Amino acid sequence: MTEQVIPTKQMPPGLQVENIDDRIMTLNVGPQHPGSGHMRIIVKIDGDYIVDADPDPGYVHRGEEKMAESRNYITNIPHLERPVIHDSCNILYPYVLGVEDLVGIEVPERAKYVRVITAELNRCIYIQYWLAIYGIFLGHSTMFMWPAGDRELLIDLMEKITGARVTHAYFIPGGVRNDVPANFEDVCLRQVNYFEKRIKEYADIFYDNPILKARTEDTGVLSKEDAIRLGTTGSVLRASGVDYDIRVKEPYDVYDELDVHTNVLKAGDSYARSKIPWLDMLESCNIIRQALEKMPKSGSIRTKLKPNPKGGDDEVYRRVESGRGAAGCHIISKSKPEPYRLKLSVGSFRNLIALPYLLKGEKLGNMPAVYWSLNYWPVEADR
Amino acid sequence: MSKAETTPPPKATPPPKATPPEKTEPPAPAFEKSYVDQITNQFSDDVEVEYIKENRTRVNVKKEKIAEVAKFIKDNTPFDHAESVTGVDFPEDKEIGVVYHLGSYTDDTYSKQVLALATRVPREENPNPGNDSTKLPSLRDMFYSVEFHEREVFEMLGVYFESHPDNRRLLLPEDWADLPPLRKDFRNKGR
Amino acid sequence: MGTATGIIKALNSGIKHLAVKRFTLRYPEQKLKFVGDGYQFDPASGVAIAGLKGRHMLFHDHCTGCQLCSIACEGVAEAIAMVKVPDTWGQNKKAIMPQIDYGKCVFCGLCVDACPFYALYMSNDYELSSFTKEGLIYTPAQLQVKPQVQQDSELIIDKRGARHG
Amino acid sequence: MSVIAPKFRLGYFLKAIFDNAFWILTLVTLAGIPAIQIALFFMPLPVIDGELLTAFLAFTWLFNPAMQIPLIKTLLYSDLFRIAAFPGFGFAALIAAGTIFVERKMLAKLQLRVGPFYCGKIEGILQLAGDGLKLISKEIIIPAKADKPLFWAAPVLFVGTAAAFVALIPVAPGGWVVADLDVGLLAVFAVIGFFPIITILSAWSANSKFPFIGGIRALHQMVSFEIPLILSLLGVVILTGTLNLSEIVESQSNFPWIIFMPIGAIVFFTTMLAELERIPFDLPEAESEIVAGWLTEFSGMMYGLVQLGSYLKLYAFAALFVIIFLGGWTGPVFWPPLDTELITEGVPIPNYVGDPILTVATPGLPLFDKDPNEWVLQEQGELVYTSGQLLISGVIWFVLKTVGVIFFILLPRGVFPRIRLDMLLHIGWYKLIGLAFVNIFIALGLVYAGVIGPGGIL
Repeated sequence: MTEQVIPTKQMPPGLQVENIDDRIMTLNVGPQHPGSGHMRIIVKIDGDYIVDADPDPGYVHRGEEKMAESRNYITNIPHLERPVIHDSCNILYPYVLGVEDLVGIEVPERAKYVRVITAELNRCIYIQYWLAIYGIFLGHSTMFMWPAGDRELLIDLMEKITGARVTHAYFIPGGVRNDVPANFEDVCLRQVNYFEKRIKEYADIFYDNPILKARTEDTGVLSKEDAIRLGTTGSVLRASGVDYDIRVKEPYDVYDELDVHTNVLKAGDSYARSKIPWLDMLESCNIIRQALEKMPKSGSIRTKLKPNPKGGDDEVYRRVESGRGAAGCHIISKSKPEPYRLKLSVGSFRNLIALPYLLKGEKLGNMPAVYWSLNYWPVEADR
Repeated sequence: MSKAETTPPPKATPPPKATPPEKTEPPAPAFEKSYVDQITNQFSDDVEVEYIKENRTRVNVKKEKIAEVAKFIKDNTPFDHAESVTGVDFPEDKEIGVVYHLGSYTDDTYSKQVLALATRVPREENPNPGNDSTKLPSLRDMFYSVEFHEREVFEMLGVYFESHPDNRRLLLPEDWADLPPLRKDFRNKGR
Repeated sequence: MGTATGIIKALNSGIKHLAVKRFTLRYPEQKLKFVGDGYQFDPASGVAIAGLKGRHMLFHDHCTGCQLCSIACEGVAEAIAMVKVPDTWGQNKKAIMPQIDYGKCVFCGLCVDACPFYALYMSNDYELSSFTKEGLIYTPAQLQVKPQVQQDSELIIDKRGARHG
Repeated sequence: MSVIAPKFRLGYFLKAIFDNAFWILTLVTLAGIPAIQIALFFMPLPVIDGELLTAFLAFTWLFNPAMQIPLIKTLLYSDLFRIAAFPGFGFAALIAAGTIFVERKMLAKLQLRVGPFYCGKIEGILQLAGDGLKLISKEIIIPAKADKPLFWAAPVLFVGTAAAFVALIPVAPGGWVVADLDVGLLAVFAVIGFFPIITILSAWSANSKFPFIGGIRALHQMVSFEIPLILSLLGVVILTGTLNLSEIVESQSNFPWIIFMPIGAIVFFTTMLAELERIPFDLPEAESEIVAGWLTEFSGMMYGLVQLGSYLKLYAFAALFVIIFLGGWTGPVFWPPLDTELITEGVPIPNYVGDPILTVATPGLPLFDKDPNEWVLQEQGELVYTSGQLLISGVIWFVLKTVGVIFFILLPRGVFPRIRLDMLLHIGWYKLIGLAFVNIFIALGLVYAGVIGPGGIL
C-alpha cells in the first residue's frame, strides 16, 4: 500500500507493515457480509489488529450521474432519490434548489415550510435506519428492532403526505407536488411527540449502556484537525468538535427563520459519532414543531413550471445538510432540457476517506463500530 | 415535454468557449470579490475569474498552474477542504474540465463560501487512461480530501492525476474495458 | 459504581418494555387506512391531492390518447405503453390508451402530473402481486376498474405505547 | 401450484418403492434381527413378578392391562430411560425447545414485535418444529478443502459433549440423575473442558478464514473463562465438603448458598454467559465482524446439531447454577403442604393389626410411587427412589428455578451489545478471577469462624 500524507496513528508496538507478510491475513469484508453493507473493505489483520484497510466501493454503482445527462429536469427526480431512498427528500433537496436557481422560479412560502418538515422527517427516518444497523453491528438486537419499528411512525406520516413509503419523489422545482392532507398538523404533532418520547428511551438501553460506552469510546478517534483536513462532513465532523451545519451556516428555504441548534461533541470517537445523529433526531423533532407552528395555514404549494424547463448557459452548486452530512449538487446547464453534467457530492463519499485512516491500528472487533459510525450509506457513495 | 429528451445530445451546436462573456450583471458582492482578488493579484495572467456570485465564485486556472494556485489558496485563504471534484467532458473543445469546489470549516465568515477552482486538460479521442496527455497534477498534497474524488474522476473521465499515490479504480468494476463512462461519447443503451 | 447502575438501568428498561404494546401491523388481518382515495388531481383547481400512490385508474371518458403519460414515463421507468382500444370514445381520435407494466412502474406519479385531462389517477390499491410477469401488465380495461379496498386499521397512540387497531 | 415432474411414470415410482422395501426387509432380516438377539443375549433382563422379562414376554404384556403398569415402571427405572428420556437427553431437549420458544417470544416482546406467530396457530408454538424440518431438508455443504472427518465429527461431538454434561445434572431427590458420581463437580469441569477443543477443531477443519478467527476467539474466551468458572464454584465445595452434586443440593435444604456467596454466583453467572457464547459474550459468532464465526461453514442439520448442543448446554449450565447456588429441587412440597417425612416415611398408626403406616402420598401417582415388591433395581443397592409426589414436587421446583435462571440468561441478549475481545479477556483475567478469590476467602472465613460448614453453628 501507499504512504499516507497524514502521519498515521501510532501503531501498537511490534506492528510494522513491511516485515510481517507471513503473519498478516487478508480478509475480504464484503460486499456480501453481514457487517459491511454493499461495500467491500479489504482488511489486513495481524492477530487482532488491523494493519491496513482499503475500502472498495462500487458494488452498487448505478451511474446516476450519467443517467441524469439524458433525462430532463423533471424526470430526473425519481432517479436522483434512488441513492438514498430512506433520505430521499434530502438527497433531492440540493438538486431541486439548483434547478430553481437555474430556471429562476420562486417557491411559495407554504411549500418551503412543507419542504422543511418533510426533509426533517426524512432525516429522522434515515437516522433511525442507520441507528438500527449500528445496533445490529454492535450485536444489540433490540437497538435493531426499536428504531426500525419507531421509524414506522414517521414513514406512516410521510405516506400520508407524499403517498409513498420510501421513494417519495415529493420535491419538485417550484415547490412540492401536492398539498398536505387535512388536519395534518395535529397528526404530525401527535406522532412526532410520541416519536420523541420513544427515542429518548434509547438512552437507557443504548447510549448510556456501560458496555456500549466501553466498547465504542476511544475507538477510531478522529481529531478536529484531521476531520477538517480529510474534508469529512455531517455527524463525523461535528463529533470531532467542528461547529458546522449547513442548515445554520448557509440556511436554505426557511431554515433561517427557525431556531436550529447544532449538536457538537468534542471526543471524535465512535461513541460521539454515533450519538450526534441521535441528538440530531431530537433537534429535528424540535424543528418540525417550530415549522408546524410558523407554517402558513393555507396558500399555494407549487409554482407551475413550464412543461419542459430549460436552464440557461450556467452552472450552479447548491448544498444542503442531509442525514449524512452536506449533500451538494453541481449542475452544469447548456440551455437544454437536460443537465449537461450533474455531480452529486454526497456525505457518504466524503466521509469514506476517513475509513482507512481510522481503521488502521484498530482491533478487528472495532471494525463495524468504526465503519458504521462514519454515517456511511454505501449506495449513496456509489451513486 | 418534447421528444428531444430521448435523443442523444446534439453535437451540431457548439456551445460558446469555456468562458462566456460577462453580461450585464449586478456588481459583484464585495466580500466574495475580496478573496478572489487575492488570487487574481497573485496569478494575474494564469487565472481568470468566471463569475462572482453571492457565496459562489469560480476561478479558471491554466492546468500548469493549478497546483501552485491551490497551494496559494491553502496557505493564504481559509479554504481548507475540497467538497467535490467534478469532471466535465467538452468534446467540442477537445478538453475535459475539472472543477474543485473548495469550502472552509475553520473560518466562520467563510462558511457560506464555495470557491470553484476550475481547469481544463486536453482530451484525446482514443483515451488510454494514465498513458496519454490527459494529465493533471494532483491536489492531494494541498487538499487531502480530494483523494477519492480524484480517483473517481480518473476512472470516470480518464484524467490521470500525477503524484496521486493511489490511482486505481474506485467505483467501476475491475474488468471495465470500455471508454471512461462519463465522457460524452460513451452512450447509455437506448439513449 | 457507574457501570453497575448503568447495567441495572439497561436491564430495567428492557424489562419495562415487556409490558409495552406491540407495534406490529398484522398485515393480512389488518390493513392500514390511508388518507383519501389515492394521489390525484382536483380538476377544479388543478392542485394535487395527497394520497397513496398505488395502482392507476384510467378514466376512459377523459383519455384522449395524447401519450403525454407515456412520454413522461420514458425518462423514468418506461412502464407505460400505448395500446389500441376499441374506438368507442369520441375524444380519443387515435383510439390508444395507456397500458401499464407494474413490473417496471416505480409509482412516482409523474404520469398523473403529466395528464392534462385528469384521466389518469392513482388509487389506494397496492396489492398487485401476480404469479406471472404477464399478470403485472394492466390493460386499459383493467385500469378502468375501481379497486375494492378494505383498509380499516389505524395508528393508535395511548399511554401503553403505539399500536395498530 | 405443484407440478408433477415432466418425466414421471407410475411404473418407475412403484418400482422404486418396491426396491426400497425389498432392501430394507433384506437388511433387517440379515443384520438387524441377529444384532438385536446378540444385544439381548448380553443385556441383563429385569425380573417382573418373578418372571424374567424376555422380549416375547414384553410384547405379550403390552396388551395385558394387569401387567402394563409393572412393565412401564420397569422401563421407568431402567438406565435407558434415564439416559434417553427423563433426567437425561429428552428432558433436557424439551427444556431446550421451550427455551428457544421463550427466547423468541420474550425477545420479541421486549423489542415490541410479535415473534413467531402463525406456525401452530397458538403464538407460533410449532415454529421450532418447522425450523427443524427446514434444517433437516436442507443440503449439507462441505467446503471442498475441509478436513472432512473432523468437520463431520464436530457437530456430533458438540451434541455428545453437551449431552454428557446434561447426564451429570440431578433433577429430583432420590438419585434421579444419569450418572451419580462422587466427583460430580470435577466431572462437570472435565466435560466443559471439551468444548473449546471441539470448537477449535471444527474451526480449523473448515479451512476458511472466518471460522478460523471465530475458533481462535472461542478458544481465548472459553479457556480464559474456565478458570474463574472453576474458582467461583470452589467456595461452595469448601462449605459443603463434597463434590457430589446431589449432596450439594441436599446441603441446601435450609438455605441456598447464594445467600452466603452472592459474589460467587455473579462470577459464575458471568462466566456461564461467556461459556455459552451468549450476548454480550458472543464473540465467536460475532455476526457483523466475522459472519458467523466458527459456525460459518456449517449448513443444514449440522448447524441444527450445533444449535441443539448449545441449547442443551444452556440448560445444563442453568441447572448447574440452580443446583449449586439456588438449592436445586428443595422447596415446599406442593400438595398437600406437609412435612416430607409424612410423605416418605409416614406415621405408624398404633393399636391396629399389622402396624400399618399412614402416609399422605397423593393417590394417582402409582407409576412413581415406591413399591419395594415390584422394584427390582433396588436390590442392587445403588439407587434409592422416593415417592412420586416428592419427585413431582422436586422436579417442579427444579424446573421453575431453572426457567428463572434461563430467563436471566436470555435477557442480556435484548439489552446489551457485544463486547470486544480485549475487554472480554480483561474482564476474565483481571476482574472475575479476583472476585472468585474473594469468594473463596469468604467461604474460608465462614468455615474458620465456625459459622457453617462441618461442625458450624448453622
